Amino acid sequence: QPVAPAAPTQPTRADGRVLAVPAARQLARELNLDLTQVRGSGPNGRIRVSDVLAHQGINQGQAAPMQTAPAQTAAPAQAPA
Amino acid sequence: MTKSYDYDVLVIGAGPGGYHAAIRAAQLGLKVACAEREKVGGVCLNVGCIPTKALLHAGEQIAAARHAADFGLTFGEQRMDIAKLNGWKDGIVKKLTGGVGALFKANKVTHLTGQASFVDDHTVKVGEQTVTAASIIIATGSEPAKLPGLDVDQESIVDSTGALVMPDPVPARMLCIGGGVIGFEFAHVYNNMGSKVKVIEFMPNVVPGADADAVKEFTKAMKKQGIEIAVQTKANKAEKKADGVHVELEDVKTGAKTVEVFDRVLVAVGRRPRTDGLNAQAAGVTVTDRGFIPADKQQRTNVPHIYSIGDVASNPMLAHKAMKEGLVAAEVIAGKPAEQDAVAIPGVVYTSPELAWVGLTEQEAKDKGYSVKTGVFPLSASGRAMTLQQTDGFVKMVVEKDTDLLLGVHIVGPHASDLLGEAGLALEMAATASDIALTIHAHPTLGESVLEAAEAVHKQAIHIMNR
Amino acid sequence: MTKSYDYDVLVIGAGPGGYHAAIRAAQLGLKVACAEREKVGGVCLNVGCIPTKALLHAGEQIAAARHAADFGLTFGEQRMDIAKLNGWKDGIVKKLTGGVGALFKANKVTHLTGQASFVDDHTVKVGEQTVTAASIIIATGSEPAKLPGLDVDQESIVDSTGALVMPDPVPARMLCIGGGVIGFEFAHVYNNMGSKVKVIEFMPNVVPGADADAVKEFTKAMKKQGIEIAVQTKANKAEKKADGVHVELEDVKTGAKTVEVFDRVLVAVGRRPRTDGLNAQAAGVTVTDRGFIPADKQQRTNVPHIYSIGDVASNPMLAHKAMKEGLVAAEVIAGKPAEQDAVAIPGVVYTSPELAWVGLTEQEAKDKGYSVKTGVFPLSASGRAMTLQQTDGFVKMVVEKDTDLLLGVHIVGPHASDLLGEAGLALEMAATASDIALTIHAHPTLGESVLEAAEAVHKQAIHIMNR
Ligand SMILES: Cc1cc2nc3c(=O)[nH]c(=O)nc-3n(C[C@H](O)[C@H](O)[C@H](O)COP(=O)(O)OP(=O)(O)OC[C@H]3O[C@@H](n4cnc5c(N)ncnc54)[C@H](O)[C@@H]3O)c2cc1C
Ligand SMILES: Cc1cc2nc3c(=O)[nH]c(=O)nc-3n(C[C@H](O)[C@H](O)[C@H](O)COP(=O)(O)OP(=O)(O)OC[C@H]3O[C@@H](n4cnc5c(N)ncnc54)[C@H](O)[C@@H]3O)c2cc1C
Repeated sequence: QPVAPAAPTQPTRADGRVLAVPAARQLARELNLDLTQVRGSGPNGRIRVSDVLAHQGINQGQAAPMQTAPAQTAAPAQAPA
Repeated sequence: MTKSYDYDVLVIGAGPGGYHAAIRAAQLGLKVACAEREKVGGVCLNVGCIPTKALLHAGEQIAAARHAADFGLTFGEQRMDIAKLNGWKDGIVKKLTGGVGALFKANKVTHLTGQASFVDDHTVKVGEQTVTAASIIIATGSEPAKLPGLDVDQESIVDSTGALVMPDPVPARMLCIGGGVIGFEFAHVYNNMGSKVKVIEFMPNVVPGADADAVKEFTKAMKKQGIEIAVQTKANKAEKKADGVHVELEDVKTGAKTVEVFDRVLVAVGRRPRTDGLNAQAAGVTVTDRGFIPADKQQRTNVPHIYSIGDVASNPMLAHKAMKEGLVAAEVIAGKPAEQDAVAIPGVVYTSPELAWVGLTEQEAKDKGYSVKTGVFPLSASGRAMTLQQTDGFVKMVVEKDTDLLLGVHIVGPHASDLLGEAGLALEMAATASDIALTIHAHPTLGESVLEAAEAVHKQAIHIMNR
Repeated sequence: MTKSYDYDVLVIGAGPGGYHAAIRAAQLGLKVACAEREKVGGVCLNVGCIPTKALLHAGEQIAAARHAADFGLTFGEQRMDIAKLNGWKDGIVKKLTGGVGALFKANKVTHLTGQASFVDDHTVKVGEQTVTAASIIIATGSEPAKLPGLDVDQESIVDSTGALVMPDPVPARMLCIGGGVIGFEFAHVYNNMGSKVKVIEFMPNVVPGADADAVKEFTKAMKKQGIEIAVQTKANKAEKKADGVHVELEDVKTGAKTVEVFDRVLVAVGRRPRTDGLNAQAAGVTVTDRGFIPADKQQRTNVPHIYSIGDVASNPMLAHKAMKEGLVAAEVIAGKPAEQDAVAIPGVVYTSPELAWVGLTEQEAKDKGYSVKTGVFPLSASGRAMTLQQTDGFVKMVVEKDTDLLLGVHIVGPHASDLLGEAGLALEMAATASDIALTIHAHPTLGESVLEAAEAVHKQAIHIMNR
């Protein structure tokens, strides 16, 4: 059962863990960014690369279409081969 | 659901698609019946996925015993009791199909025995009784395609079902017509059992759908084990004579014909959807020319309360696709927002090494317009593979250049199918190669080769030079 | 980097931590030297991860040959050539350490041979020469802890290094002191080679760090294979006599003492960080009472340009942790924003079945204040496990109740370490149980049991009843 995605909240958790994928954590370090300031768009406020870029106001057009690309890859699986 | 039907859901066919649908629908509180004319478990449990894997395992143990000499373990005379082998395999099948029967009971799914045939869009005749249902799921699966000129007698000329019964003695010369997944799995089994095996394939490449590099690596491994492979070759006809089956083979490019003699011939040239006796037209359900009953992302056919799942719905004809679609159909009927939205459906040839993949091949990715980078890590550089005595193969990763987004993973090697778990989840989670490269993988494992392939994408693999 | 040093980076120790650091630093364009007083590859390649896995594989093949009778494959007299076994194992080690040497050359890492000893915080004596470096990485690893009263002679009383040389004949009675990962891996090897094996553990539970349910399932499987396990038991002293080593065992609860006789005794009671002869104080580097050289998330010691990685830095003493930390240190030195930020470090006992886990145990999660739900899927319900003849074990998933967030995965079963790839990535990606449950897993694979455990968390597994 899909769990209803929690509203994007500050992903600060009791144990101090920030829910972010490894590449987003790496990017945040490169940008010298505190991940607790970033709104995560995933379940439980999980932060992805696109969220970090959005927080920085970086245009996601060419360089990092992290969210649109999966939709593109979804297409082939649907088409009967 | 409306009270006037016997059942909330009637599932037709108790293969992996059907039994998943039936059990999930029951879990969600619906009143469910499942009609099956043969045995619960369908092709998959009875004459497909499971018995082939049992025979493959047995064959691999024979090979393993031979390779044990490398580390000093040798055996005296080896004996294979073929009757026991077939019995062991059948025992596993019986245990699993019995398990499905028990799960039906425990979940209160009514099991109806007999041929199902539509009377109208809510009414189905099953054997002698007639039942009605608010929603109906068609899960009638598929059957082996036939090849003109080669009549299957399940003795010397067999389809996959006949090939599952290992003859005693094992055939000395075996021909597999069709170099797809099924053809190669049987080729591998018979080769390990001692047959001299030849695989022929009409197309220029074997295992259609898999990545070209992976197929090359796989083919190399199969040939190394003594399996002969001829592509762009077809079988025109067969004649049974005293010394064996005489098969006329034709080189598709030159048209040159030769006759070769085999003790057993397997016809494995694909499968076709199965709708015989279903009388789908009585329900107004569309059946395509090729026999498929197409469905949308919620598995609905053109008749909204009738669903189609698994092999009968579409390619690829794979059990895990059928299972997923079964769950989706059941959940949609129960009012849940389910959808068959898989990014990728994995494929596996369970030989040794295995060939396993999920997502786009390099060529598919390019064809779709992706700018692609790849990373390859050979198992010859894996410590774990060495300790397992299985260093043939590699992990290849296909990644979008600018975004680092993972597009596909292609593996030739031991336990490749187990490594697909990570690859499949990565694709579904829209992971990047960096996500995989930054994740600690236990040492020493085959999974480290997945990590290293991701590092290789960035020219940063540790155990190979990155060029 | 400043021109006045011989090297940008000097790595002390060429174990997995050290050689990863050296190669990554070189990949990033730095001038690197790596000092090693024994053999490149460290404990891991020479006397740790790799040779144990080689022996485990050999032992498992003996067991597999026995189980082949189930499907009709029997063998005449079986012979084990112990010299060949040891040679095969050594060959793999040589190939891998040779590989590391070749990678050093290809990456232009200078390999310095000899004991490294700090002169000051930028200067190190290596053997007879003295070198300077802008940054220094300490990767000196660990060594077996000693047990008073049991003097290791590497013949009848051995540590893990001695146990790696299989004696001929194989010892009839073997005692493993310490029921941790190393103790059980050797117990499993010797048991399969024909020894009667007993494992004793001081604590109430074996394999500390693993989930209690998983340990229970694992222990059951080990006992079933004939390994005797005694917890809350310690070895006080040993006396070598003509008929074997007489070991005084003490029941920790009652204080009752007994003497038992063994042909070989393995002392595997933990490992301690190794800093002998390093003269760390000359560089002003802090060494703790227990001998560790602690580091922060960037692997820096108290002296900012000196780094510490791997076993010498902290527990858990595992090769993949050392590797990760090596990469982090190298990248930090190269000015990259790397960090040891792993959510979880996997652990594996490479027996058959394997015990493998990543993330929090159920108890750890509760102790941390999580509200927890779990899902368990037994391999006895897995078709793939049946075809592999290995149905002992399960997959257990620990999940946060309200958020469905995955906290830990605990697996007992064949190829469990390969399944960790998915589990580890899931934890790093902050995946939920639903993410796993909604991902198609190939059929028939062991990975389906991971999927089913995730479904079981939601009481929706298909192949078991969900209570
Ligand atoms: C040799 C072999 C090996 C395979 N190995 C694998 C593998 O390793 N992995 C994998 O993913 N896939 C494998 N497959 C494919 C897999 O078996 C199928 O994809 C899968 O069984 C499809 O499931 P299904 O539920 O759609 O249909 P089926 O399994 O075909 O089940 C359909 C059921 O419906 C019943 N039925 C049909 N019509 C009616 C009717 N009118 N009334 C009542 N009952 C009816 C049939 O008797 C049958 O039991 C293999 C196939 C073969 C032949
Ligand atoms: C029997 C056994 C099995 C194991 N199995 C596994 C397993 O399956 N998986 C796993 O993850 N871990 C396993 N481990 C643990 C693993 O081996 C260690 O965690 C790993 O080797 C640590 O790597 P390292 O680089 O920190 O140090 P080490 O591998 O200990 O390497 C340190 C190197 O530094 C050198 N050195 C030390 N001091 C000096 C000096 N002053 N000057 C020059 N050189 C010096 C040493 O000679 C050594 O080569 C096992 C360990 C043992 C003993």
